[in-house]
Amino acid sequence: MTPSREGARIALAVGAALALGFAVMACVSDQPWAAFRALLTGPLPSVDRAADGQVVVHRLVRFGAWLQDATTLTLVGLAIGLPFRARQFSLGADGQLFMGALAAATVSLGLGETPTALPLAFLAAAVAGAGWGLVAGLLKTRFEANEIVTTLMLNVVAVQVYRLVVGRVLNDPTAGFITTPPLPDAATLAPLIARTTVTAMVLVAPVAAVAALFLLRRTTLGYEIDLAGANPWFAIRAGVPVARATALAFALGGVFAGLAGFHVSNALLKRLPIDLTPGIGLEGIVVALLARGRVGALPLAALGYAYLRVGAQAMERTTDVPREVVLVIQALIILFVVSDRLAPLALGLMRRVRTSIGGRPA
Amino acid sequence: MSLDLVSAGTMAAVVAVTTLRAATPIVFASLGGLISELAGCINVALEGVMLVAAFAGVITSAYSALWFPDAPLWLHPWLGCAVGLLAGTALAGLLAVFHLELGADLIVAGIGLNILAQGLTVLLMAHLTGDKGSTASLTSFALPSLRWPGMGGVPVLGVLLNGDGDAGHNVLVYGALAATGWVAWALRHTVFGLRLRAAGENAQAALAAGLPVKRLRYAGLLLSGLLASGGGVFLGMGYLTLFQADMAAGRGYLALAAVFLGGRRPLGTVAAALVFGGATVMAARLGLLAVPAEVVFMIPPLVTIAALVLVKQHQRLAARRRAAAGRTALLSS
Amino acid sequence: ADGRPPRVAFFVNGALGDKSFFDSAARGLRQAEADLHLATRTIEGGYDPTRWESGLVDLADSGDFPIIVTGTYTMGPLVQKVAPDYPDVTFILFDGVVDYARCACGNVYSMRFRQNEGGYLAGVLAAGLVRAGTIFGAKDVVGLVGAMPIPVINDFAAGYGAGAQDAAPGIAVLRQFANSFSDPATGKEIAKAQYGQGAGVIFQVAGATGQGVIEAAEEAGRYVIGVDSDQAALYRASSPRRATRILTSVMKNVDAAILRALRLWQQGRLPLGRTESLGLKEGAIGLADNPEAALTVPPTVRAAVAAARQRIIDGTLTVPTAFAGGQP
Amino acid sequence: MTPAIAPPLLAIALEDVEKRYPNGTLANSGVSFTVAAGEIHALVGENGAGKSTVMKMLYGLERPTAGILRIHGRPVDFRHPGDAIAAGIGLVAQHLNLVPSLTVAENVVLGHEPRRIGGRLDRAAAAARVRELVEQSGLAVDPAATVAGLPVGVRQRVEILKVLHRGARILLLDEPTAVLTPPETATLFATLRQLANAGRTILLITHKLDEVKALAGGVTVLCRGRVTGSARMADLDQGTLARLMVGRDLPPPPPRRPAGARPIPRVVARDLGYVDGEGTIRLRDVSFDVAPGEILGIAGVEGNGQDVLARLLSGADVPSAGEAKLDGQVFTGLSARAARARGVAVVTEDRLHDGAAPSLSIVDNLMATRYARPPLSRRGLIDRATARRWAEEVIGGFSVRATGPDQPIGALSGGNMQKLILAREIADAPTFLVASQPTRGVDIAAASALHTRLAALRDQGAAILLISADLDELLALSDHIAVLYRGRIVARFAAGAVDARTLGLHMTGLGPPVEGGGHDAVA
Ligand SMILES: Nc1ncnc2c1ncn2[C@@H]1O[C@H](COP(=O)(O)OP(=O)(O)OP(=O)(O)O)[C@@H](O)[C@H]1O
Ligand SMILES: Nc1ncnc2c1ncn2[C@@H]1O[C@H](COP(=O)(O)OP(=O)(O)OP(=O)(O)O)[C@@H](O)[C@H]1O
Ligand SMILES: [Mg+2]
Ligand SMILES: [Mg+2]
Repeated sequence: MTPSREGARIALAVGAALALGFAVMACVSDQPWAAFRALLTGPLPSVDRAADGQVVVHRLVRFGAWLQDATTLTLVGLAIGLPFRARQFSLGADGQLFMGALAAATVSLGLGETPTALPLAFLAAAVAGAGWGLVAGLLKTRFEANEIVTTLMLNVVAVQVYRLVVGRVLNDPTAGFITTPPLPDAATLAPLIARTTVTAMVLVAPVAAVAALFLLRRTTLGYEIDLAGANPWFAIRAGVPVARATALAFALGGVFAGLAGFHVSNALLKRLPIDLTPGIGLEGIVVALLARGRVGALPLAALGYAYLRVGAQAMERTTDVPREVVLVIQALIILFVVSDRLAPLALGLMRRVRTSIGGRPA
Repeated sequence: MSLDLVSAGTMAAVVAVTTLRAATPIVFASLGGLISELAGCINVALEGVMLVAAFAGVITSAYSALWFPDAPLWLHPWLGCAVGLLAGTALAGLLAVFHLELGADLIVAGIGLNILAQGLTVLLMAHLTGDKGSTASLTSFALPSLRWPGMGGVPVLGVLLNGDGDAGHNVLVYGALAATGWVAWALRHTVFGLRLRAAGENAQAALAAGLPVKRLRYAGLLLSGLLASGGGVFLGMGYLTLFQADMAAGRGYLALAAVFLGGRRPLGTVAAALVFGGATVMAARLGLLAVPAEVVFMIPPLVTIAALVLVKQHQRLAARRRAAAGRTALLSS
Repeated sequence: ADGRPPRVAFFVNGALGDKSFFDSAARGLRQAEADLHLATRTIEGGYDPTRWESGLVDLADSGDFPIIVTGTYTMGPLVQKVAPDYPDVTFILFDGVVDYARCACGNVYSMRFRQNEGGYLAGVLAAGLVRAGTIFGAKDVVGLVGAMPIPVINDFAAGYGAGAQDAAPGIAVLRQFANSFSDPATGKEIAKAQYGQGAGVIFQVAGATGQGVIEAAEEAGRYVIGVDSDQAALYRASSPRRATRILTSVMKNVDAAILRALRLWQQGRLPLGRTESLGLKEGAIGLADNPEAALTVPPTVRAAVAAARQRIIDGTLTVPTAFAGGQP
Repeated sequence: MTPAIAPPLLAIALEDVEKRYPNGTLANSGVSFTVAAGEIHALVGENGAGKSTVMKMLYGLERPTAGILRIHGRPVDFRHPGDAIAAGIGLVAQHLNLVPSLTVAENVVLGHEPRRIGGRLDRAAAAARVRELVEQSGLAVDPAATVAGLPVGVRQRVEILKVLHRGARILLLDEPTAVLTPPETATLFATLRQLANAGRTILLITHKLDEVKALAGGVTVLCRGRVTGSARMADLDQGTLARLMVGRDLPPPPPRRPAGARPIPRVVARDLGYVDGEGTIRLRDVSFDVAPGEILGIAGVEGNGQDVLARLLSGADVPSAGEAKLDGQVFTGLSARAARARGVAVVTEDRLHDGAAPSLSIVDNLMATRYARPPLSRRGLIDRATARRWAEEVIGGFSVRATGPDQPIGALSGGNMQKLILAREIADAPTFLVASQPTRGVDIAAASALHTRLAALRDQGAAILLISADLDELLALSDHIAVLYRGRIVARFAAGAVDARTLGLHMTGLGPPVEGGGHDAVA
């Protein structure tokens, strides 16, 4: 499908989902229009003119939340998208993210206020995510263990390891809740925009996507991954190291999930609580599939999806629409956007209706 | 000595029945997962199906008592059960429509429906009860338990037959056993099972044989919804007697793992589901010892991974042994 | 000033429906709406901690809410970070603290609860009842099911253990965590195991998980003590039989405390820039009265509970706490 | 114009049928032809001419976008193969359509199962039914065998039994002999004639002209989606038919290498043996030499070890016994990558399974064996521009019909895909090429082009092992032919010293013992 047709299809699907969502809102809300507006414009800051004529920008934080969310989603989307190129359905971004965050926090706390803390924490997160991804990759290539199962299970293990370490090793007893001590300033990223959580990581996400794209299109490893995914039997006969490429696809995906962990620990939270970002890996799958496995489209899909997520939160905060409606609308959007045949079906139906109306003999 | 034996036996029986109870929802859901998987449609929405079924069951049983105060008491839970099964199946039907009619990716659609179920149940609960957490403020009903009379004093058997509280097992525990038997039998011995497997394994071939592949996949997904709903209804009307937001708590995903861990075969799947059930029980019991809970919760996933590896390793060794024997024959001839 | 009631935002770092802590706070806000003519809005921030900071900033930044209520120790550092940027907004932080020495938090009022005192009374009640020997099949054991080993819950537990030992020296106190605030099935399984080991009474400090404990008590014919709000009241209408199994609930009157704080704020008397510690003495902690279960508890035990309560209020008894550095 | 009502004697009639696939491909356009009841009718034409599309429409797998299909005179609109089956039509598709994990009996009855009460499958009745069909048709199969373990030839029989089980009056056969050996083909033809005599109608697609000649009563030629001729066989000679199909005369087959002093063998295989994971001996005591500039042909019924031999010689499997040397160096037991580095190349027998990645572009498919070295890559970085340029050259040089180097290779017709695969394998001027079924299912024009390429490679001094089920191909190209039967070489012949009939006998284990079955005697 051409990009413009694909764009039109997605627009139609999102429109349909929003229409249905509006119907739901109208049922539960006294102010459906306000809610709808909040949903659509929520992530944008509001610009007011104060009494003295000065321009005041309010709610920049939402704009920040959008970028922040898109950053995380791009990274976890890449973590799903890379193994996907090797036709591996990894659900492991969650576990890799937890491991990345844990490694970043551990290194940061271990090194303290030194200038090397930041790069080393970044590196540690990438390595930890890659390592955790590699485990699933090796289980697949060495033992043919179904990757859906192993990644789900490794997620559980990772979460428990994380809780064990945060709760019993890194725990800050003075905090009043289970958490690590705050990470040293030298290891954390300062916001680029005041009063938001937008940090330099917002630049890392597109760079990561470009890097992934470069890897796939321009390197022999990327070619091997593609070939292993397209037809492993053929790839083996052609002399491509399929097992290595497949395992590395998991590991490389893990790098990005690990960086998402770094984003969470060293840019957003700056300390690690015992409960962390549940289910973000599943959102990564959604983003990866919205991008149809095309790495280049991933940041766009992430931006679009994050926009709706943040808009939904804005709606929840500013109107009487409850959190659950937000979930429902989010679900509808996912369902409609992945329904390939919805748009053609709807268009066909419309055409048939039109011809049956217009085609009737006068 | 003999007393020790009895108490050890009782202990084992208690562990067995608690495992069975904890595993029942997973068994139901994994059987559902198996059927749709064999029909060629992985059902990621098991989690949402359980949630919706539990919710519809609990709410219906409670409202049934309000609306039909004169009806006999035993009716309410069964009405709830029926509506719960229906609602869960309907959600699976929605998945089928999105995938088979609208061409949605199964896995993403499944995830989407899980989110939808999560949101809708709480939304409706808040609407009906004014409470977003659970339906504790409603009088909902449990499905009855079956108790074998006259087993009160019998040491080990009494526990096995009537449970650790001597109240009998919930009908749905028996239901899970029956469903296991039925699924294993139907897949292997019925025409429907044959067609379902054919459609799942090679849709092209099934289509060419004149089978209605799409309809078979509908059947697989709907049946999977029905079975998983059994698990959901048990959660809300057997295991507990209330609906609680997000009460499936990942059991649907565990069930999916059980399907693969069990090698996509009925008995293997159920065995895997029992392992998962046993692990939660073990976590609850081991928690009293000094073992950190986190370590205990790592056991089921690690066991799963180890099992996958060991099964493969075993197959490989067997093949190597056969090949070695064949090689001896080759070289000696 | 424009005649409209001041708007209060309540930011929940999670979701409502826990049947205890957040629900109680939400009740307090509803009460405030009625009693103090405030307009309140509750915002559920969900379970993703990366969104809480931006959620809080968004509320403060919107300029719509002169006052923001939020709770838990987890939110403390976030309030500490955000509050100095918005000096015109008042923050009420319950069950959590900010470090006033380290931040310019003159617009933050925080309150913490001495839940260990309530736990102590629960321990005295549970152990006393078990020692009284009236519970069929119970051994010399009491239990506690917690959601997670976090300091607040450990604080309940510390008081509970001490109370049980003081009331019945040598009694076994089982203690276990479900690792979740929202998994009643696991709660029930753990409670069944504890009742199976002879526990006569279990104190559940587990949020929604605790509902499983209450079901287990009903099935086992034993007793349970609820937490945070009067949980017998919850079941009184829907399942009276279950309500009789709930001896009492350790009340953490977050609702009343918030209502009080908002009233003080309206009157301009809210002690901003400091932390208040609230316990039995202030009426922020207490035991709920459950008439259904009252008959179960022998007068001697009731007397012991009353005596312990008095000694704590008088200050003659200091209850151990799980908080490092002790409860203020 | 076609008459409004076709004469009732016609079993199949197509009237101005058009099929445009959703992607815009016009596969059939204005196709009209008829098949009389009881006739065996051949449908021929080059790859991609639209033959399979006709079959698919007749079987309800695709729907025509215009025109009328008539079955026994009545217009039909099949929406689903079930409709076609109900109308008495059966299809043996080009790519076999069986469920691997089921037994032969289960596959045969699938869709029309004998039942017992309670919806139970009556396995005994199914097996009995299969035995009955086997007896009627002479197509031997074991009803209890699992399909996954069966050789392709046997699977083909299962497909035909499937159709017979439904009692089809009209049989559609899409290249049924592509995977069969001469004896199997003979059996099949006998069965088909018998069926036709019993009044069933058979529509057959094939690329082999002698088959058309031997079997068909009428023939229809398709070219680029249109009917270019339709005739009674009696009115045609083979040359006319070939011209009709190809549109031009074919070049003569490449000349064989002139016999002369035999150089030192390039490839020396000794006592190769292989045991699979089930412990079954699949190959034993296979020895042969291939000299540079020589083609050794391997004949054999599918499943007698040819596939194993090809895998051992291309680094896909490790021999359990014996070894093979290339220019004096052992190369068996190496990985596929290492074997390729030594100059070994391979055309695998199933191009869609392990010969290409159908979803990837032509460039990506061509690169697969050379991507890791200059000029296609340097230090891990791929030079896409060079790769593209090379792909364009190949497309031109091999006259591949494709829209461009970025077209997915799976969208090409089989012959064009096969040209690209051969182009890839000979790009590095291999010293040893293992070519398995290089022209299976390929139309005669393309096959002839492929043969020319193979001969050219041979003339450059490469050693070639040619494994083929097409005996004419073997006889035309090989310098020597060895026959594999049950994993052993049972006979060896010099080119010109043997005919297809003798080969066929040896392939089925019926040949007389041949002198010099030993190691070195290759001729
Ligand atoms: N499903 C499809 N979608 C789009 N195009 C198709 C499809 N199937 C076939 N085609 C195209 O239709 C044309 C005719 O294909 P068809 O399979 O009928 O050829 P054929 O005569 O059977 O060729 P062969 O001899 O290779 O089997 C080809 O150009 C092919 O690429
Ligand atoms: N969905 C499709 N889109 C585009 N082309 C298709 C599609 N399906 C099949 N084709 C192409 O149609 C052509 C004819 O297909 P067919 O299945 O008859 O096999 P083939 O591989 O061409 O056969 P042969 O073995 O005779 O060369 C092939 O080139 C095939 O790749
Ligand atoms: Mg064809
Ligand atoms: Mg073909």
